[in-house]
Amino acid sequence: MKRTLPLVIVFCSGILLIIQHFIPSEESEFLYTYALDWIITVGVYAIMLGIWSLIRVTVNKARRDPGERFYAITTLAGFSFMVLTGWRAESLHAGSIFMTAFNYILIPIQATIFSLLAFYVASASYRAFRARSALATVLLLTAFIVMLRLIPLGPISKANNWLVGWILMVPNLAASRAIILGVGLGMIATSMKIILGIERKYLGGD
Amino acid sequence: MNLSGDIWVWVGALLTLSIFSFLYKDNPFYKFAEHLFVGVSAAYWMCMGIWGTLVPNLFAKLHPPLMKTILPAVAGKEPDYWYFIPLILGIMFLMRLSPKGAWISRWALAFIVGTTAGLYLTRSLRSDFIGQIQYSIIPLVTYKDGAFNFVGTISNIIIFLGVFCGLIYFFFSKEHKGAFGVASRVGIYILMITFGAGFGYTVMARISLLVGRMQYLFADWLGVISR
Amino acid sequence: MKLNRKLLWMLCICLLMAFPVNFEANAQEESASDAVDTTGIPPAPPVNVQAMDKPNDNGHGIVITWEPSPDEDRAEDGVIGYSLYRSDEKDGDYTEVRTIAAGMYSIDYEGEVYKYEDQDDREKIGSNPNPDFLEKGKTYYYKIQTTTATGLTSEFSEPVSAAPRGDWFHTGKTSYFIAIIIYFALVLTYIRQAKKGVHLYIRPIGGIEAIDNAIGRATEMGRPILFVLGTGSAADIATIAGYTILARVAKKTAEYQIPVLVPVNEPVVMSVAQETVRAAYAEAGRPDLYDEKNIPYVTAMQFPYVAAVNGIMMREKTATNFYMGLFHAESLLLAETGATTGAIQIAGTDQPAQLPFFIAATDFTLIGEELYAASAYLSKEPLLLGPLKAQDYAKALIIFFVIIGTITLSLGWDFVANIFETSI
Amino acid sequence: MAFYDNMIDIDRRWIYLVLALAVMIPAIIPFTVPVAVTPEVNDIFQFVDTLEAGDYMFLGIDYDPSSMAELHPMCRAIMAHCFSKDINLIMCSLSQNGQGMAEQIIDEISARYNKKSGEDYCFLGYKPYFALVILTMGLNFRVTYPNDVYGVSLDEMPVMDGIRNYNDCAGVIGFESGNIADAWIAYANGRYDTPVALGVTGVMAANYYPYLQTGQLFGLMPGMKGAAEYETLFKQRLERLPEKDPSEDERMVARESMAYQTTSHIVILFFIIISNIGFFLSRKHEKKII
Repeated sequence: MKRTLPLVIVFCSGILLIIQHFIPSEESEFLYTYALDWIITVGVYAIMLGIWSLIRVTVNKARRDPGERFYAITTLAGFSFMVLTGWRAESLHAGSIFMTAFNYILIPIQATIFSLLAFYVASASYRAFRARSALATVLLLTAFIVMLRLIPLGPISKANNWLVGWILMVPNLAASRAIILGVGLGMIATSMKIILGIERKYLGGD
Repeated sequence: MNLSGDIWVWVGALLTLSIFSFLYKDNPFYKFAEHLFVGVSAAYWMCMGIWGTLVPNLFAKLHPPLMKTILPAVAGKEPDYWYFIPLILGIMFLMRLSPKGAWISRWALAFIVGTTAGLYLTRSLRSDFIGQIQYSIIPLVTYKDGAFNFVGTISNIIIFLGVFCGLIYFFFSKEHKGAFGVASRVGIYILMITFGAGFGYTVMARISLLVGRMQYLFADWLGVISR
Repeated sequence: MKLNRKLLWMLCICLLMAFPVNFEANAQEESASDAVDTTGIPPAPPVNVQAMDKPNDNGHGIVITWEPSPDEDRAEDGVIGYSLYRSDEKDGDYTEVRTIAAGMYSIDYEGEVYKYEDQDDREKIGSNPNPDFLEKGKTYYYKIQTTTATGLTSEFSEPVSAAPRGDWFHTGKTSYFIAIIIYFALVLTYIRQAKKGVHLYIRPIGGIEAIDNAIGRATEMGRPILFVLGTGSAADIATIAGYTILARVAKKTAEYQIPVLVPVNEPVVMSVAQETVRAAYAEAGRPDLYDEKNIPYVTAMQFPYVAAVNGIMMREKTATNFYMGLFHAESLLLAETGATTGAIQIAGTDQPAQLPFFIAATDFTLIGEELYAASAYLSKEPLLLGPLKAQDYAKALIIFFVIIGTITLSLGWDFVANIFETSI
Repeated sequence: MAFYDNMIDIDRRWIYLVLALAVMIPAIIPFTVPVAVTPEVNDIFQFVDTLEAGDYMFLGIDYDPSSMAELHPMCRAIMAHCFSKDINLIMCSLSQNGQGMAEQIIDEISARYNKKSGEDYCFLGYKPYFALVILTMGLNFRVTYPNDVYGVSLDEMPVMDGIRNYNDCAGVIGFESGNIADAWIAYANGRYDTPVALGVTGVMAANYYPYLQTGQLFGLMPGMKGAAEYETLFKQRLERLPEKDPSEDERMVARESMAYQTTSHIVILFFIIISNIGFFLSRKHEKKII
C-alpha cells in the first residue's frame, strides 16, 4: 500500500495528462487548467518544507559551531526581519518596508552575484580559449569572431557581422538541433519510465 | 561628488561591495552577505508564495468571503470545491516533516511528479522532437528570385550535414570507427562551433549586468557620474 | 512531295483549331466593353454557403464557408463585403457577427472560398452574459448578405445551420500520437531485453576514466570531493543521471576513505542523494563512514545556493568537483570558483545554453545525451541501458526520415515533410 | 620564469581589475564608438526614412517590462524617427504587462515632438488573444478596437479618418520579446501581405534570421546592438537636417552602452590573445629543450 499507491497516482495523473493532449474537448481543457493550478499551489508547500529544513540546519549550526554562530544568526535575523515585515498582504505593495528591503537587500546581492559572471566570462576565456588542439582552436576561433562583432573595425566589422549572422543561423542551428533531439528523446523516455513506475528513485528512500 | 543620503542606498551599495570582494578572495564580508541573502530570500519567497499564490489561487477559491478584505474582487464568487484537492495534497506534502507520516507525503509527490512527467512528455514531443524533425527537412538547393542561390544552398547543405553528424556523435550503439567515426568527428567540430558562438554571444548580456551594478555604485550611491 | 502535302494538311488543321479560339476571345472582349451599367442594381448573395462544427475544438465553434457572389467582380459597383448574421432560430432575429472584406479568401482552400470561424467559449464577460457565446450542442443558423461599394445590399442567402460539439481526438496531432506509440514500444522492448540479460552494447564514452582519475587525485591530496546535482527537481532526467554517477563516485570515495560533500537545493533530491550515498558506502563495505551531515539541504533559491556552494569550495578546499545534473546560469559561477581553488572539475548537463560555460571552465564535460549514456554505461542497469538503446534506434529513424525528407523535398515533393506538419 | 610563462599564468585578479577599469572608463570619459550598421537594420531605417509626412506606420509595442533594457531603445528611436518626419503612428500593445510601459514611452516621445493623440497618433492599447487581434486588424482596426486606450472613438479621430487596416499603413514594426513575433509574421505578413519588420531581444534573434532570408521580414533589429545601429543611423539623419531640431537632446541610450561593451570586449579579446601568444612561445621553447 505504502509503495504501490503512489505509483498508481503517478500512473493515473501522467496518463491523464498525456491523453488530455490529444483531446480538444472542454472536459479535457478543464482537467489541464486545474492540474496546472494545483501543482503551482502544492509547490508553495514545498517552499515551506525547504524553509523548515533550512531553519533546523541553521539553528543546529548556531548551537554547535561557535565559529559559524555569527553567520547562522545573520541568516535567522534576515529571515525573521522579512517575515515580520511581510506578514500582511499590504506589505507586498510598493513602498512597504518589506518591498524596500527586497529592493535594497535582495536585488543588489542577486544582481551582483549575477554580474560576477562578467568577470568569470573573462577569466574563463583567458584560461580556456587556447589553441591546444584542433578542437580547442575551433572553439577559440568562433568565440573570438563572435566577440569581435562589438569592436568597431571599419570594413572588417561588416564582413565579420555577416559571418557572425551566418554562424548563428547555420552551424549553430544544426548542432543545437542535434543536441535538442537527443535530449528530447531522453526526456520522453524518462517521463515514460516515471509514468509506468519503472523509474521510482524520485520517491526517495523509506 | 553627490553622496547619497538614503540609508537603504548605502545598504545596497555595501552589500554589492561585499559580494564583489569575493573576486579577491573569500572573506567575512562576503560570508555575511551570503548568509543574509539565504535568510532574506527564504522569507521573501515564503511571503510571496502565501500572498501571491496560496491566498488568491487556493483560499479565495475555497472560501471567497473570508478573503474579501484582501481581495475585494472575489467577494461575489462562488466557492470552487475542486480546490480541496490541492489543499489536501499540500497538507499531505507537509507530512514529510513527521517521521511517521512521511509515507503519506509520497502521495502528493506522486501527483506532482506524474502530472509534470505527462506535461514534459507531450511538450518535448512537440517542441524537441516532431518540431525539430520538421524544421530539419529543408531543400538542399535553394533559389532566390528565380536564380540559383549559392550561399543559401551551401548553408542548407551544412545544416543538413550538421544535424546528421551531430546525431551520429550522439549514437552510442556503435563504436566510432571508419566512416562512422569521421561523421562523429565532424559532429563534434560543429558542436564546438556552437559552443564557441554561444559563449561569445552571451558575453554582451553579462557585461550589461556588470555595467548596471557599476552605475548603481557610481551614480546612485557615490553620485560621481550622472545616470 | 508527299511529305509536303502532309505538312500542308497539318498546317490547315492547326489554323482551323486556332481560329475559333481567337474568335471567341474577341467576342468576349467585345461583350466586356459592351457591359451593361450595373449601378443601382442590388448584388447577388454569395453561393454555396455552408456551416459545420469546427473540428478539433472544445465545442464552442462553428465554421462557415461560402463562395463569392457572382457580382463580386462586376465592372460597376462590385461587392466589397460579406456580412454574416447568426440566430438561434431559423426564422428568428438575426444579429450581425462580422463583416468580411471581399477578396480575403481563406488560405485553407484552393480557389476563392471564404471562411469564418465563429467561436467563443466565454459564457460571461465580467458579470454580463456574452452575446457571442456559442453553447455546446445548440443549433445556430447563419445567413450572409453582400454589400457593394455604394452601399447596396443583397438578399440574404438561405439560412444554413450547425451545432458546435466538443471533439474527442485532435486529428491534427495524429503524427504525435503515432510517434509516441512507436517510441513507447521501443523503450519497453529494450528494457525487457536488458532485464532478460540480453547484452546491449554501448560504446566506451570518452572521459569516463577521467572520473576515476579525478577521484584518485583527491585521495592523493587527502581532500574532500564535491558533488553538485544541479538545480533541477528530483524527477528531471539530468538529476536522475546525476544520482547514478554519484553512486559510482561515492563507492570509490568509500574505498579510499575520503568524504564526498553533496550540498543540494531540493528536499526530495536530498533524500534521494542520501539514500544513494548510503547504499554506495554499504556496497563498498564501509557503512560506518557514511555521514548524513555531508549531504545537507542548503536552500531552494538559485543564487543563495550558488553563494553557499562557492563558500564550501573555498572553505573546504575540495580537490575534485563534479557538476552532474540540470544547471542554469549558475554553471559558470560554480565552475569558475572551482577553477580558482585549483580543483579538478568534471561536468555534465543536458542544457544546451550552459554547455559552452562548462566546456570552457571545467576539465571535462559530458555533453547532453552523453550524461545519460555515461550513467547507463557506469551502472549497467537495464532501466538505463534499455531506454538508451531505444533512443539510439529512434535517432536512426530520425536520420532516415530527415534524409528521405530532404531528398524528396530537394526534388520538389513535399509529402514526407508534410508528415511532420501538425496543426496546433 | 620566462616572460611567456607569465603570459599564460596571469593571476585572475589582474584580469578582474582590468575588466572593472574597462567598464568604468566610458563612465568617466564618455565616448561613442562607431557602430557598424548591418543591412537588416539599415533596411528598416531606409523604409521609415523614405516615407513622406502624413504617411502612416503601425507599431506593435509588445514586449514585457523584463526585456525593457534591450527593446526600449529601439522603440524610442523608431518612434522619434517617425515623429520627426511627421509620420502618423498607429500603435498597439499586445503583451499583458506591456501597456503601461508603452504608454510611458509614447507620452515621453510625443511630448518632445509636440504630437497629439487623435491628431498625430492613435494608441490602441492591450487586447487579449494577440493572434486574433492581429488577424482582425487586417480587416479593420475598429473591429477589435472601437475606441483607443483613452476611450475616444476611432471614428471621431482626425488621424484615423479613412484609415481602415494595414493596407492604409506603409508597414508594421513589432517590438517583441516572445511568440507574438510569430503572429505578426504569420498573419500580418502571411495573410495580408503587409511589410513587417521586427525588433527582438538578443536571445531571440537567431531564430528570426531565416524569415529575413525568405523575405517575410523586411528588416530585423537584434538586441542592444540592433538598437545602437538604428540610433546611429538616426543620429546621422538628424545631423544632416538643416534646421535646428527639437530632438538634438535625443539620448542615444543603446549607443552609449555600446562603449562599455566595446571596452570590455577589447579587454577579454586582449587576454585571449596574450594567453595564446604565451602558450605558443612556451611550447616552442619546450621543443627546443627536447
